[in-house]
Amino acid sequence: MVSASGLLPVMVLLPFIGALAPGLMIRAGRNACATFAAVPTILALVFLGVMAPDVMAGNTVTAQFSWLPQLGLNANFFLDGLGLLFAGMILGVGLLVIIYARFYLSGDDPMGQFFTYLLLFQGAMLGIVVSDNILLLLVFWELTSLSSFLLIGYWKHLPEGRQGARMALAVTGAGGLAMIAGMLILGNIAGSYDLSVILQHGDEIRASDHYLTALILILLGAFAKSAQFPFHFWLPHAMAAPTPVSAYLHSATMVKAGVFLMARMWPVLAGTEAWFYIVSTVGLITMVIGALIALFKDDLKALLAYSTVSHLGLLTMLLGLGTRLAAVVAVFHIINHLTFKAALFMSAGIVDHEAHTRDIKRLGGLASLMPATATIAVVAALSMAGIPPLNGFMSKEMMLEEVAHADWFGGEWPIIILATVGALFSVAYSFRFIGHTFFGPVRDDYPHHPHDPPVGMLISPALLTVMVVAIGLAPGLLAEPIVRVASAAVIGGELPEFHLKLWHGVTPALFMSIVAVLGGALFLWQHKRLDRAWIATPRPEAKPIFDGLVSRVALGSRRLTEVAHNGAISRYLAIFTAATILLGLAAYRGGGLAAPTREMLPVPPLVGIGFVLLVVATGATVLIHRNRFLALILTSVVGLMVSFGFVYLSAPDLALTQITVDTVTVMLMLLALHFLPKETPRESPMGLRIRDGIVALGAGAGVAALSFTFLLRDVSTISDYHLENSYKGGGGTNVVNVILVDFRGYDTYGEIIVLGIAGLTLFALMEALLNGPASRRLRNFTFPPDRSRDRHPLMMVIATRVMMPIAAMVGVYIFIRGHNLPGGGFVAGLVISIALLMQYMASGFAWAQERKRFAYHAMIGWGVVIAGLTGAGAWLAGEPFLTSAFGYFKVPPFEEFELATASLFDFGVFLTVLGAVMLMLYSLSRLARYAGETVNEEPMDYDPSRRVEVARIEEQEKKDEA
Amino acid sequence: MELVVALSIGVLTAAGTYLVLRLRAFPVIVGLTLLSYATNVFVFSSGRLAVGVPPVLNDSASTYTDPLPQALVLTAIVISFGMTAVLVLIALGAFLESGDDQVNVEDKTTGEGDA
Amino acid sequence: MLRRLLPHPILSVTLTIVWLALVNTVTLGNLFLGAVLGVIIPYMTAPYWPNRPKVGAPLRAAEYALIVLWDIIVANVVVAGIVLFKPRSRIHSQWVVVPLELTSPEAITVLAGTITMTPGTVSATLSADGAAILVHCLHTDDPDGVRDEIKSRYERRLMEIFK
Amino acid sequence: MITYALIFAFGCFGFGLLVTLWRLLAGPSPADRILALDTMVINFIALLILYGVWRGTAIYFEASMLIAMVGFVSTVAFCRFILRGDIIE
Amino acid sequence: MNHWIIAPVVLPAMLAPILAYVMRFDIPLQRAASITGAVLLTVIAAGLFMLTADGSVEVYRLGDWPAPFGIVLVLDRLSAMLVLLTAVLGLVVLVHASATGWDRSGRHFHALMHFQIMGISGAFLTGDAFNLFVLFEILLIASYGLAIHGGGKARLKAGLQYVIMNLAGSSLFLIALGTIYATTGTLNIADLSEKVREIPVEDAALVRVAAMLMMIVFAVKAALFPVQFWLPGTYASAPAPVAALFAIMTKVGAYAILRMHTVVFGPDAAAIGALSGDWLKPAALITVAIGAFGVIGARRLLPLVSFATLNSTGTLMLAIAAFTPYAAEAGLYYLVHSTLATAALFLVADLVLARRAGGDALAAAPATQQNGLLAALFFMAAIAIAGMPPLSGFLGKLLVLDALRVAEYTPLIWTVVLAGSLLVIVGFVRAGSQLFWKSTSVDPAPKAEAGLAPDPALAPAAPTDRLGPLQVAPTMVLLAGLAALTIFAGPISRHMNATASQLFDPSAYIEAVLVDQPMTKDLEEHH
Amino acid sequence: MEQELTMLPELLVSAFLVIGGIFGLVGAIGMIRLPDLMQRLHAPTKATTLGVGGALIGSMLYFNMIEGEISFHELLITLFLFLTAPITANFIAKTYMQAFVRNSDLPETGRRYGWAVYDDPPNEDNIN
Repeated sequence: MVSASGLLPVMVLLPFIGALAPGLMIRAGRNACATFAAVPTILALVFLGVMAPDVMAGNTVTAQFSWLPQLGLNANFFLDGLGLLFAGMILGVGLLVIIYARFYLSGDDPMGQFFTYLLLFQGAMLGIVVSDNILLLLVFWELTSLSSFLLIGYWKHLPEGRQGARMALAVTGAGGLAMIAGMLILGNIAGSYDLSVILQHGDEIRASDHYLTALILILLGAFAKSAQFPFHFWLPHAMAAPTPVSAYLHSATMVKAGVFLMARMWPVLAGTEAWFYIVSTVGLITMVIGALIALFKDDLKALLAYSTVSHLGLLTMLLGLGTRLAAVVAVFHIINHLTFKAALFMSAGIVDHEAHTRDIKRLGGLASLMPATATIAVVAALSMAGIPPLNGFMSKEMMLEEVAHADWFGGEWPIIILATVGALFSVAYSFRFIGHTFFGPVRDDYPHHPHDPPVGMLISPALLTVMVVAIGLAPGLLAEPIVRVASAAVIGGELPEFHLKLWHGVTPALFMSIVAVLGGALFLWQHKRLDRAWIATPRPEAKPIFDGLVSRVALGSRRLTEVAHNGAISRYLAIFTAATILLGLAAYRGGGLAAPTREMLPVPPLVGIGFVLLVVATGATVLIHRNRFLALILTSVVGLMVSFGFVYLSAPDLALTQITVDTVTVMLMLLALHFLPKETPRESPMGLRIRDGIVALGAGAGVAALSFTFLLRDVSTISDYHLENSYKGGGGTNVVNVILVDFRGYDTYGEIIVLGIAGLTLFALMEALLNGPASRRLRNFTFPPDRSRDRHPLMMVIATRVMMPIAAMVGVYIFIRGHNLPGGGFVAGLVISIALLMQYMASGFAWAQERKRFAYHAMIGWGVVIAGLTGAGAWLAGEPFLTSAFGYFKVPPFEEFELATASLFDFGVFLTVLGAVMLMLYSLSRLARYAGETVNEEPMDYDPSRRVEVARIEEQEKKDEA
Repeated sequence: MELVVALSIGVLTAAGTYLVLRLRAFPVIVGLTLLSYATNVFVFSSGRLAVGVPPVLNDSASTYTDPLPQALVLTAIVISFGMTAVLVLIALGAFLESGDDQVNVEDKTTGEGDA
Repeated sequence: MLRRLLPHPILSVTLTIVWLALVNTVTLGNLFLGAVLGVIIPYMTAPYWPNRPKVGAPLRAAEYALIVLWDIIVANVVVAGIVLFKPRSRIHSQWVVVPLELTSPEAITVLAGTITMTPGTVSATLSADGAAILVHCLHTDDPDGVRDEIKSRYERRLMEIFK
Repeated sequence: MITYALIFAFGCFGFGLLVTLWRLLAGPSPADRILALDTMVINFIALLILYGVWRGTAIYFEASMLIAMVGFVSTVAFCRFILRGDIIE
Repeated sequence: MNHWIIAPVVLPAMLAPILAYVMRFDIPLQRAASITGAVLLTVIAAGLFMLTADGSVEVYRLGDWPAPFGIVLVLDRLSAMLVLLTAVLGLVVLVHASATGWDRSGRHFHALMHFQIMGISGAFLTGDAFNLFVLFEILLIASYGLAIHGGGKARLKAGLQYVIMNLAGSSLFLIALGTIYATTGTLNIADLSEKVREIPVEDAALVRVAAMLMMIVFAVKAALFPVQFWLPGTYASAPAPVAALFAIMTKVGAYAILRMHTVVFGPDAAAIGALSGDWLKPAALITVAIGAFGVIGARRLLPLVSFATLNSTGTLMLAIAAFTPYAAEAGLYYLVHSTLATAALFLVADLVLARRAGGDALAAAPATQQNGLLAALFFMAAIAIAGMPPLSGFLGKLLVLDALRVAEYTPLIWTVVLAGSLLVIVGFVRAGSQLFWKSTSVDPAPKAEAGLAPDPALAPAAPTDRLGPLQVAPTMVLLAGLAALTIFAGPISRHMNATASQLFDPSAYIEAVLVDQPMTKDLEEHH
Repeated sequence: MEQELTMLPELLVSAFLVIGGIFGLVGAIGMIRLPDLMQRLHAPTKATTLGVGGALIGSMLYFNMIEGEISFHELLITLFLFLTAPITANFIAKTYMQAFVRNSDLPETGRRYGWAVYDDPPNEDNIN
């Protein structure tokens, strides 16, 4: 029963591969484009033809590839009767549409794009019908949505096109997403996503708790795709697409995907009450409503679109009935609908193409002007109306027959009446299509004088119409075999007894048909009056509702987003903090806490004083923070007290670092504050301040409680090892420094890189500022008039001359001793930079800058590189990065000293720190110079020793005068 | 002593947090400075407190304070220095470019919703 | 050449001493290292100290230092007395102008520093051309006397040191 | 005896810290605040030295030296900020 | 010991200073060196990736100190994969920035980029919690510099916010690390894993707090609700190539959660239990929703893309939050996808905006040059990020959804994710049709028109007329990567499966770090 | 005898410490008590300098005489303080004057140029 074939996946791939060609061939001309689009289609058809006999014999052709086995997503394909039917339709109509489109599109349209999209769509559609894996099916399913989006929006200059495309994608996409969920559930119930497996688990699935959910979700997808009520509205709007697209997607293929899916899932999902009521009801409603609206549409394509909706409803209803014969009828009608509807769309396109209008009210009498087109259209429309001996008549009869036996909501009459009404409307709009377009008087006000198009354009609809007639005349020969295999695939079991023939005898369906035809004729006769009534009747318009919905969602989302992400970082931070407190608390409550194991250390009075200072200064900072300068002074106090605490608590290294870093930080802030407002305005309302206060207190309390909790409890740490091995393995007695440059030298390496980056960033930003609008603001910067006149006071300059070398000496000392006692490259770097800063403050930036010996960029660069090379040096010894070595050396005049690679590393740290700090200051000072600070050439404002000289000159001048 | 340290951390955190939540860049910077004091002391205290036993090896001392958190805090101090420097200049840059030093921004760009 | 290598010999000596004070152990090795640094650092910082101040009479300098030290101690006691016991209303603060004959910036700085460190006086500012010091006197009823004492006690000696 | 002297000195400088804090908060002029901060730093140095004596270790000496240095620099910077606005010009 | 392990850190760290100093005035030279470096890095990263393919865990003991006392780098499947991803992305972005001239619009672009790459790679490699902090800071500070690259009012303001947010995050990180050290006395991840498992529930309060704080810290980086607010503004204002590189930066947060909260604070640790997942799940779910709302509500292209990033991050975190091997596998697949897709989208957006008059507002503007090519690229990137077939986003999303089917609240999760996808699709459709289909009738020629001139801060240079192949190539490469991710989904997800199982069975990791120590450093050797 | 040998250094150290403390205290009191800044400036610049000086000398003596280590560290700090105190006092005074003292309140310089806070330094333009 099953035979594998490599042709199957190739067939699916062909359109995708082919899609590349027209896109690349845009410049090669329209014929080339069309040919390149047709070739893969034809090839695929040939492949299908090769496989067809096998399928027709009742076998299934399969091909399996593993794709994402973890998920159960396999590239498994199978071709059974249903697949064969659909694949044939897709490729066959596809070919006809390609031929038609070649003539339909004008020279201005980018035809390459068109064919690319069309082939993409074709491939996706083909994929759907031969997928043997529902996830794979989903992939193709969504692909059809995407490619149809591109096709509908093909004429991107038309607003209707854009909107129609968006609507189509939104609706079908939404359905597709629902279907994803449904399919996942389905797969989970069946234990596999392979369709062939799922099809064998029908009973299990129907019995599952999740059946209804899965059913609804899958049906949502199918309904959306097949334009079933209440999702029917997107289809008419998709008519903004070029007519070949409408003919292909919206009659023959894509909209049938939903029907296909229902048919495919029929053995699994159908047969329950839920299925019956949901599907048949939706189908019935859609059928009637679609037909009714179609009756009053003036746009030919809109009329056809609603008629399609109606016929899709019919198909859905048939599948929903759940009887095997109904399923057979559905399959048959799929074929029939395809033939006449595609032909009709193409004819409508021809009319539009020739007369430059599709408005039925502006047409009429075309039969004599374009007889060939008229013939085709009339035959196809009659088939649509269900007039014997055309194929539409047969399937409609069979449908009515099925309906007549259905028990729907407690009886057969409601469904019989509704179905008949649907058929009646269908007859009416078909007649109207014929009558108002092709018959009646010839007018003289067509926008463009119509005549029959070139033969190329007529070939496709003509062929389809021939099929309409042929199937009508010889159904048993032409349609029955394929209907049988396809229906067998749908039903998944024994086929019911049936024969396709024109005359079934006098059945209820015949009466219903007669009623429909007569009623339809009556409606057409009374159309003008009805039309007025229709226009006068208020009814919901789907498009505004949909647009309104989308824009309301968009607007609501925008409001939500903009309220949430309103750019108020202070609120983000408040949320962040509050969330942290609450989550921390929640986490805390989930676990117990052992009893404290440590005694508290005593608090000497001096510590008490320090604490008071810290708390008061901190509190005062908060209270007076609007006075920015004062806030800075107070933070200095806080920093001082923190250092004090570090000293007291046995952390001299920390104290050293903290105090030097603070100084440099304060300098940076002062430099920045020079340009910033000196006061912070009072602008946050009381409520906000209270909120922030509560959040802040919560944060403080949380952190304090946390630290207090662990401070009272012991833990054994890894640092015993560091204490033990610092001297032996690291060659230093200052364990903190050995940790920094050796045990955790990598951290330090990272840390200097942070500083280096900071320096570079500041420099880059400064450059950007000076090249941007900020420079204008800087140029206009005004200084307060009352500022002091002495810029570089003599005393400061002289004191600095002595202090700076001494400070440098201290820096060197701190660097050298760092390995054994508090200090190290970082503090040394800061000390030297503070010394330099002193010099800069004393004699001014420009003067001092001119005398600097090394470029700061270079220092950063060298620092990072030296540290890195020191670390990499260990590679030479085959050791890992940053492995240190040290030794003690004695060079005669000096004391015995230690040389450690760690010191070299520390030197890298030193250089980077120095370079980074100086580069930061340089960057800030350059802004100030830009703001109009003058550049001084002398180290001090006025060198009084020049007085002597001046006096001498003055004397000389006096003498000269004399 | 433990209580004093914990309270100090708490006070610094609370003050820092409050200032970080202000609307102008400068108080935020000051607040972050206070916050970094708080975190430094916090991390430091994770090695528990000890008085008068600095982690410098010598023959007479038998106990030392935990050196590792100190090393971590040193790293943290340096890093936060670099960060603060960048923050200060960015704040200054933002002020110079826009004329105010508010930290909150409003997006005034209008785009059409749909058409 | 020597001048370039050793721009500020006194500074070099000072730095060597500073080094010894820093390492806190006087050994030959340290002295040597200190001396090396004492040469290198002034060499590196020389651009910031372009001219070499002329300092003569090291003995006079030492004498001056001792006088100042003594004065500081006295000053402290005096000031302590004023601060602690004199009623606020009876503290007569005065501005005193001290015209300068000194022209060397170093000397002026030392003088101003001395004034600040000694009895109840703070040097507040110089004149724009560095020819006078404005001194604030915590408590005096005789401004001219203060000025004369500064000139005779300190400036005269400094004139000799910084020739 | 030294212990008592130390405690006395601790007390004095501790008191000094409190006073400078008060002055810092009370102001009234920026100069007052800067002066207070400077004095606070000096008191702090004294306390550090005393603490070194108390512990009998010279390990805190660098801290006091550095504080003396950076205290000076920041005082000058604060003053220059008030005087000139730009501390490095 | 294999010294190549540290190469992804040392190579850029050495290259960057040279770029910043030696070559600072020569952009062409910088470009050449920088791209060469990036290529080299990619090759090395690929080599490391191969090395771990067999599941071996390589440990690099810095300074030759034994774990847990020194810092170790650990190279396992996960870190190797992410380092490779970083290197590739870095290379692509550098080429893009060079080709479009972004690197000229400010100083030190290449140096900062390499520092950023170094920080990211280092964060993936490190086996030490505090070192993770340091590398976070490196990548952050480099990102600050990059986020404000080129300057401009909007960018600086956004940069300011970004910096403030992350500084607050860094403070919290330190607090979390302090708590961890205070409760366990160690910092090495493998060691922490053992220590945390020794803590009984009766004494777990503190370590739970530590775990939670850590999670919040990483959530800030990964941009998870309620700390996601910083992302849209930052990404939208950053230069596009930088934003593209940032795509991997949010993943560092995701990675850190994945690593720390499996190896250390995993659900199997008695003290922690289900703590992490319980809070992560709703947060991730809300993030998905926020991202989706943001996409459909966006007025401008870059915020739209940023919110799409948020949406995909949320999806990723949803997978991670399940803390099951299968979900992690799905998450890892999605992670790679989301990184490439986000980056591609930002790069396309950059190409589009550079050629579009009227800035990035989603409104009609004159048609752009080469509309078709750009539209095609945008379309591809958009369907990738929206999770539409045929690109990997769809597969990734399916994997995530499938992996979460056994989780609690599955219907809710599925609904949110799928509805979110719908909003994202609709949002992108609206945006795309505005950008590429709808054009005002204004002739594109007079671009310099007063009102329509692009914000100079947004684009590096005047719109160039034609897209050079080098300008498109980076985007193409990323899209090709997505395609490859789709086509080879099977083998790739097998690898992810192996990676995830390695993650959830950390014994090999712990053994490699703590037990298989060659011989502890011979301490007597030096004397 | 031995007792006395240790007594004397202790006494000396204590004395210096107490002196330092007292001057520190004086400085502190001056900070509160004196009514305006120029006066307050006197207190810390002198009293505190000697206060620290006392503590430093005490410390030096302590380490030299009692701990038996040679200690010159303290001299360095003294050097620093002596170098910096006048400068800081000078700056603080100027800071105060610039905002609260008008030029006219001050005595004349007796020269062509006013006080440096209020008057520009001589330069090429105004020197002649």
